[in-house]
Amino acid sequence: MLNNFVMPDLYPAAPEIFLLCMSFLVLFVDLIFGATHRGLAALLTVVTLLGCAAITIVTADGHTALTFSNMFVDDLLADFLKLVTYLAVIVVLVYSRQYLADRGLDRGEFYLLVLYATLGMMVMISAANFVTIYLGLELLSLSLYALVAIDRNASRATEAAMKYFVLGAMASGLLLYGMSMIYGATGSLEIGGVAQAMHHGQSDKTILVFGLVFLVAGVAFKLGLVPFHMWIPDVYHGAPTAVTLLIGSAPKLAAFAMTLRLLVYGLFGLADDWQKMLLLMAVLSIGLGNLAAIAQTNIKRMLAYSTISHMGFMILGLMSGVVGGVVDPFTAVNAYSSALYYTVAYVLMSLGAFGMVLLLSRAGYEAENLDDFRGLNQRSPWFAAVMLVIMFSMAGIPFFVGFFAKFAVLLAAIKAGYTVVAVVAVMFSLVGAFYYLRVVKLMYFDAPVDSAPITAPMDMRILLSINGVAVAAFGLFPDALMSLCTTTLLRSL
Amino acid sequence: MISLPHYLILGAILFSIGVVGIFLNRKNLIVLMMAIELMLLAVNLNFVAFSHYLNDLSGQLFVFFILVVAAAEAGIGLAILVVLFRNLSSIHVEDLDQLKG
Amino acid sequence: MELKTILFYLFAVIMVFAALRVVTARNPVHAVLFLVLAFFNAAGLWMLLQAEFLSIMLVMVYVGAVMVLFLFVVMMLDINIEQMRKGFWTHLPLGAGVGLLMVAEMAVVLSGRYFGLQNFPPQNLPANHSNTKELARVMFTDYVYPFELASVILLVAVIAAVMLTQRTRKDTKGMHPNDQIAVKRNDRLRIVRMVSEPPEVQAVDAKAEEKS
Amino acid sequence: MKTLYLLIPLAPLFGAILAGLFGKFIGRAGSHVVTVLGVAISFVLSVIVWKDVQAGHTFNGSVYTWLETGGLTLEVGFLIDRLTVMMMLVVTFVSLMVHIYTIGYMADDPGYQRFFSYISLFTFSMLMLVMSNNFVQLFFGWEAVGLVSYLLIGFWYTRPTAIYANLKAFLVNRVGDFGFLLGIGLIAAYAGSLDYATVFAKRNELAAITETVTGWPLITAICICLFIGAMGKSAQVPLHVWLPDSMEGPTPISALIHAATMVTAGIFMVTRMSPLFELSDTALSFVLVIGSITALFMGFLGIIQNDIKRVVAYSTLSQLGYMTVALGVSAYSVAVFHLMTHAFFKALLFLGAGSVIMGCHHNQDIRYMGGLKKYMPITWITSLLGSLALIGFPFLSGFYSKDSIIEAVHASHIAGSGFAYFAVVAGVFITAFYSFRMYFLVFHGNERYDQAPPDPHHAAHDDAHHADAHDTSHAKGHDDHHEDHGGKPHESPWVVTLPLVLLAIPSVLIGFFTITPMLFGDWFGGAVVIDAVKHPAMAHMAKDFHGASAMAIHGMMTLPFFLAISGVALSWFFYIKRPDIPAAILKAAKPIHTLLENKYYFDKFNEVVFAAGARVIGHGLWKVGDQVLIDGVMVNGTARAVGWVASVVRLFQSGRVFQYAFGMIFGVFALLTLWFNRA
Repeated sequence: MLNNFVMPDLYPAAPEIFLLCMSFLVLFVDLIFGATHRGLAALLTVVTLLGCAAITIVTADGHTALTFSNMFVDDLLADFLKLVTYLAVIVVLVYSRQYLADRGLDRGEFYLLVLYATLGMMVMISAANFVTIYLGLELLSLSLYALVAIDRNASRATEAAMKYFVLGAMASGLLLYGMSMIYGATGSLEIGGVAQAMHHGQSDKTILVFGLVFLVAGVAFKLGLVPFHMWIPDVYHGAPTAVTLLIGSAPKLAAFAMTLRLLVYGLFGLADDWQKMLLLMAVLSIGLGNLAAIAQTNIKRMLAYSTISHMGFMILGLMSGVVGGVVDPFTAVNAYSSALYYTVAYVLMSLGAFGMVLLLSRAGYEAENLDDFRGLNQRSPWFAAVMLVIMFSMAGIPFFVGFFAKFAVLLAAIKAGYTVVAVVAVMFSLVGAFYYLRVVKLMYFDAPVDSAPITAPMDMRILLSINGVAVAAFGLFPDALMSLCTTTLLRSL
Repeated sequence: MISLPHYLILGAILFSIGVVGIFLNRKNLIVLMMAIELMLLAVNLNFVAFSHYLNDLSGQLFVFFILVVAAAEAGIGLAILVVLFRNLSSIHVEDLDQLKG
Repeated sequence: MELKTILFYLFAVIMVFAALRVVTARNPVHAVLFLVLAFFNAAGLWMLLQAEFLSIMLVMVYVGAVMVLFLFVVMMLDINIEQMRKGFWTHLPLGAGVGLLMVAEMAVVLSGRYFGLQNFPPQNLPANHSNTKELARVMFTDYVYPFELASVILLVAVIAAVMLTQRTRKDTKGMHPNDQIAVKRNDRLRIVRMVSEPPEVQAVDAKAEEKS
Repeated sequence: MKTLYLLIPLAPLFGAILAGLFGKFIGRAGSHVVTVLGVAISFVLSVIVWKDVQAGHTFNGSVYTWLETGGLTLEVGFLIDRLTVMMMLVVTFVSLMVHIYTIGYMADDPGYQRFFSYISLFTFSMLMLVMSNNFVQLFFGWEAVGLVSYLLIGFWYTRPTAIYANLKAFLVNRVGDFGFLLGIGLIAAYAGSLDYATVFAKRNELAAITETVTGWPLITAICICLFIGAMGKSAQVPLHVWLPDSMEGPTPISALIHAATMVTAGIFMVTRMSPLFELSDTALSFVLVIGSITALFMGFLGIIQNDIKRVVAYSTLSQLGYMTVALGVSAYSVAVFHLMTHAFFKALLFLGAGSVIMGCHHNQDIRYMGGLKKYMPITWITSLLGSLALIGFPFLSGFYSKDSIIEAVHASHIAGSGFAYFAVVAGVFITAFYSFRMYFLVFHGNERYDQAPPDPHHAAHDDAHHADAHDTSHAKGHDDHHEDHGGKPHESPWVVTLPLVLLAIPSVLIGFFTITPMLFGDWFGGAVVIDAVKHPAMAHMAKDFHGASAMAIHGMMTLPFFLAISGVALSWFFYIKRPDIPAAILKAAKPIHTLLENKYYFDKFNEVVFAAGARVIGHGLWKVGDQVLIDGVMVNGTARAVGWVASVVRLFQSGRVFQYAFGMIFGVFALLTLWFNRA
């Protein structure tokens, strides 16, 4: 009976396999040399990610390959998102090395969990089946729960971990309930199968929409859209900054992929419904995120609320793909690529912003209040300029990458006929620009309260500088990234 | 004659009990985690029922993986709970209030 | 009424009751035990749905391992039961109201109006059909990728649980021979070169002391 | 030629980068040399381009493509026509003067290099704004000049009200930007392009569309949205409140940014958009009414200010109102003409005020000046010329532009033009009154500089005593000033007076020489579009125009001239004559007493009705309209409301897990209910 078993094609999944094998190496190396050679696990992790990047680039041929019985998809979108993910995680590791060492958290477990979280993201990005989406999501989430609590003696961190865990588990319950309904209605767990069943119109729309609501709720939790956003401020605030940096960056790419795979690839037939649901949540997110951020004094919390509003903006792109039930490939690709562009731009800015928080922190001191940025210009003009660029970009001031991201998304929304929504979004983002500019004001116009010299290691300084320059450079030359996003989606949809 | 809707409504009831348990429970984090287990059980019931009536095994396989993940999740959740108890000497839900605003 | 119908209602009623008790029980230990009861009944229902393997697994793995872990933690943590239920009844009406509303809304959708029953005839597999074998065949062929992922998830759970809860005891008197051998003179002894203090400094110090 | 165009904005940018990033290495002298050189290069090149454009070589093309997305192309491009080149000349010339002036004004400041870097950066942004051939670049320039302005207002921000004032300026400009962005968005959505030429080519199609959401004609919606942007940047009522506050910044930027260039960006933009505005009478009337309110009422506010810079600031507001009025009656070329003359004489007045402030050891209160004429001769004479130009004294530049505006309003029949005519004519009197009130108080009359102003007040108005606690060397530098505080006023160094003289020349002459080609010749060519049938004001004026000298001579017999003269006379009477006249009257012989008394009564009447009345109106407007209504309710009210909403939103983040869970469940069931009620 097993004679008809065909060995699955492992080639498209080579990066995942490589990462998993290397993770065992890291595990053993840490076990044996962990006590004596502390940096070894970190080094190996970075090497692993670089290796993955190399493999991804080598194996990327622009064709869509399905393997493992159609559970795993390797298309250009997956390759692109994975590459950005590796890059983001490497940046996270470099930024957080000193921070972790100062706090005694640079144990092998940190690097292992980061690797497994990365694997989870990769699985989500390449998922073509509800089962793999769920498993990838859980692999990522479980690693993150543990990472948030990695500083066992910090009560705020453990509280954040507990909240994250409870709400995350509940959200995956909602997601699963939705999946079960869709499975019941279409008889398939495969994303392609679901789309096909719906295309043939053999499933009842009511049940599908019923499942869709739960599915969207699960997705919205991962993205942090109102009213599923409550975990974000508390977790960003409570977690060690290095972990906040991780949570705030790369997983957004995976969440984007999950949203795209589930809703666009799978449930495109219900686009009219989920677009409206997302629309509602996007507007709420943009409004609440920007308003609540104004009242914050803790920069991690402020950035958390800004994340909520940024994800709302990103969703504006995703919900503009189908206009009035009519599918126009040009509009759709344009809308989804604007969302992709927004996500990548956001990850870039988020890395820089939390990187700055890490830069100013040192042993025994967390620079997480807005006041810690006072007078940064006098302490370090260069890094004040880097922060200025990032804040301006987040505020959507031309001509930084954040401006083009907002511009592309809003343009897509206007083209889809959501003019009023775009206007509301712009209005809130203008209000929101206030809290970004407040940071700039603190840095440039106020006297420093903390005059300790910045002691970050050179590799972090260089990378953070590159990060800041990239935010500005992608603003000056946005066409390259934009056309990359468009091409990626054109060849993957 | 028991049909699919019977199972689905039973699942819905179980799911609702789990959900209500999460926000009704303001004292004990362990009970909260058990409410999550109930939600997952409801989902599993749905999948098994669908799998049976659709005559399709993939639903049962999904349940298998959900059980594995739920076990792992329970492990990590209880570990976090233990760490939290060491820090706060309490597992009252209401004592988780350092992070707000 | 055939036996299967009776069994369904029996299991269903006990399960719902047990589930309700899970969220309302005063004592967390009771809550865990009621959850175990709910799982047993769920296993019974799955038997009715001819998912024998999952049914057994639910009892053996889930009840046998996971629930025991819950019990273990409940008993390990010293919890004041009296305080646990305080304020419960004040929130109950709201909770019950919302819960009933949810059930009603979901039941309306799921009540069969939309699932045409002709699409789902009751399935009766032959007596010699092996659910376990079928599952195994699919699991190790089509589902090999999720299977591997599941193993990674368990690994993560192990690493995370160990990382979070393992404590090195501070009062152990064990020694590491390797460290003892590897020790060098410089690790233990520091020679500080100092200029002997001239007498006038001492005099000044003495004066300062007198003043104070 | 294309390289030349590129070089014009890039030269100041280069200077800004050098001074900003390498200020420490190249030193103070190095910084001002590179930036002045950069701006000088761009001025010289602008002159060359001007010659070239005079010869008929205009240019419209893109230089670099930013991004192509969703069928829209964003690019950097230049549109060089006569309007552009005139703006380029004004911007680079005034900027050059300000750069030179700054060398003297900021001599002791620790942020010397930074300041030069900012003003050069500003020059770059402003040039990008005026040279743009598309809306995106226009918006870029728009935001960039706003940003630099923000940085420069905050250059010395150490005061307790800093956050509040910052928030105010910020929110007000957000409102304007919001309207502007909305207008651009509408254009992008309906015209499918952001290129001026393409949009203008489609203007008739656009005019036929009705906006779906509001039911307005699209073109009116677009124009009003764009004009709201102009209202923010050009400080029109009710978005004007940020401009007086911006006087907290150093004086050179008040001259450059808040008088001559940035605040006129709105005027420039509307002129550039004249093909669109011409299609909507509603929008033009809106422009007209807003402009006339600004012109009249901001003048009233100028009467009661005692801070020398604030007087000039309110006069700027009023003059911006005049320009807007000109736009409203489709006299775009007149508006731009006034923009140009105003740029020169207002920059002159501001720099003169700055010189006075320096001469008086950083005192800004005009009640404690007086008699400065003999101490600061150059400042005195140039300020007098500037003031005369401002009030529209015949033959001076302000006369031509202001009189043309009044004529244009008179000739217009658009809705609101009656009120506008009253406003601009009455404005002449008020302008004359407050300008010469300041002039007399500062340069004539008793010397009051030794009546040391009370300290707290002094600190609040002193724009150079920003001595930050954290910068000791700087604080020391200004301590010297404190010591010789009672000392006599002194004339400023040559780097300060030279720009005054250089600016005084165009303030006096430029109107006379350019009115004929600019208003009635073919100067603006195709840059300005007027629908001569619907809006015949310009044509009317051209008919009555018989040359610059004839206009000036004729001007001496018209109502505005007499109003201006009586304004000057009245202020002379109150602030120079009156302090000693009562005593003289009492001692005077009985026979002539009646006559004198009659005169006195006349003047008394004058005082009560005009001056006191005006002062009361001004004060009332300032207290009720400006401070309570606009500042208190609209601006601060909005700020408070935002703060309040933010704090309420925070309450939802209670920290309680069960409430979070409830929120999620609520979300799911809200969605479910919504969708099943729809289905």
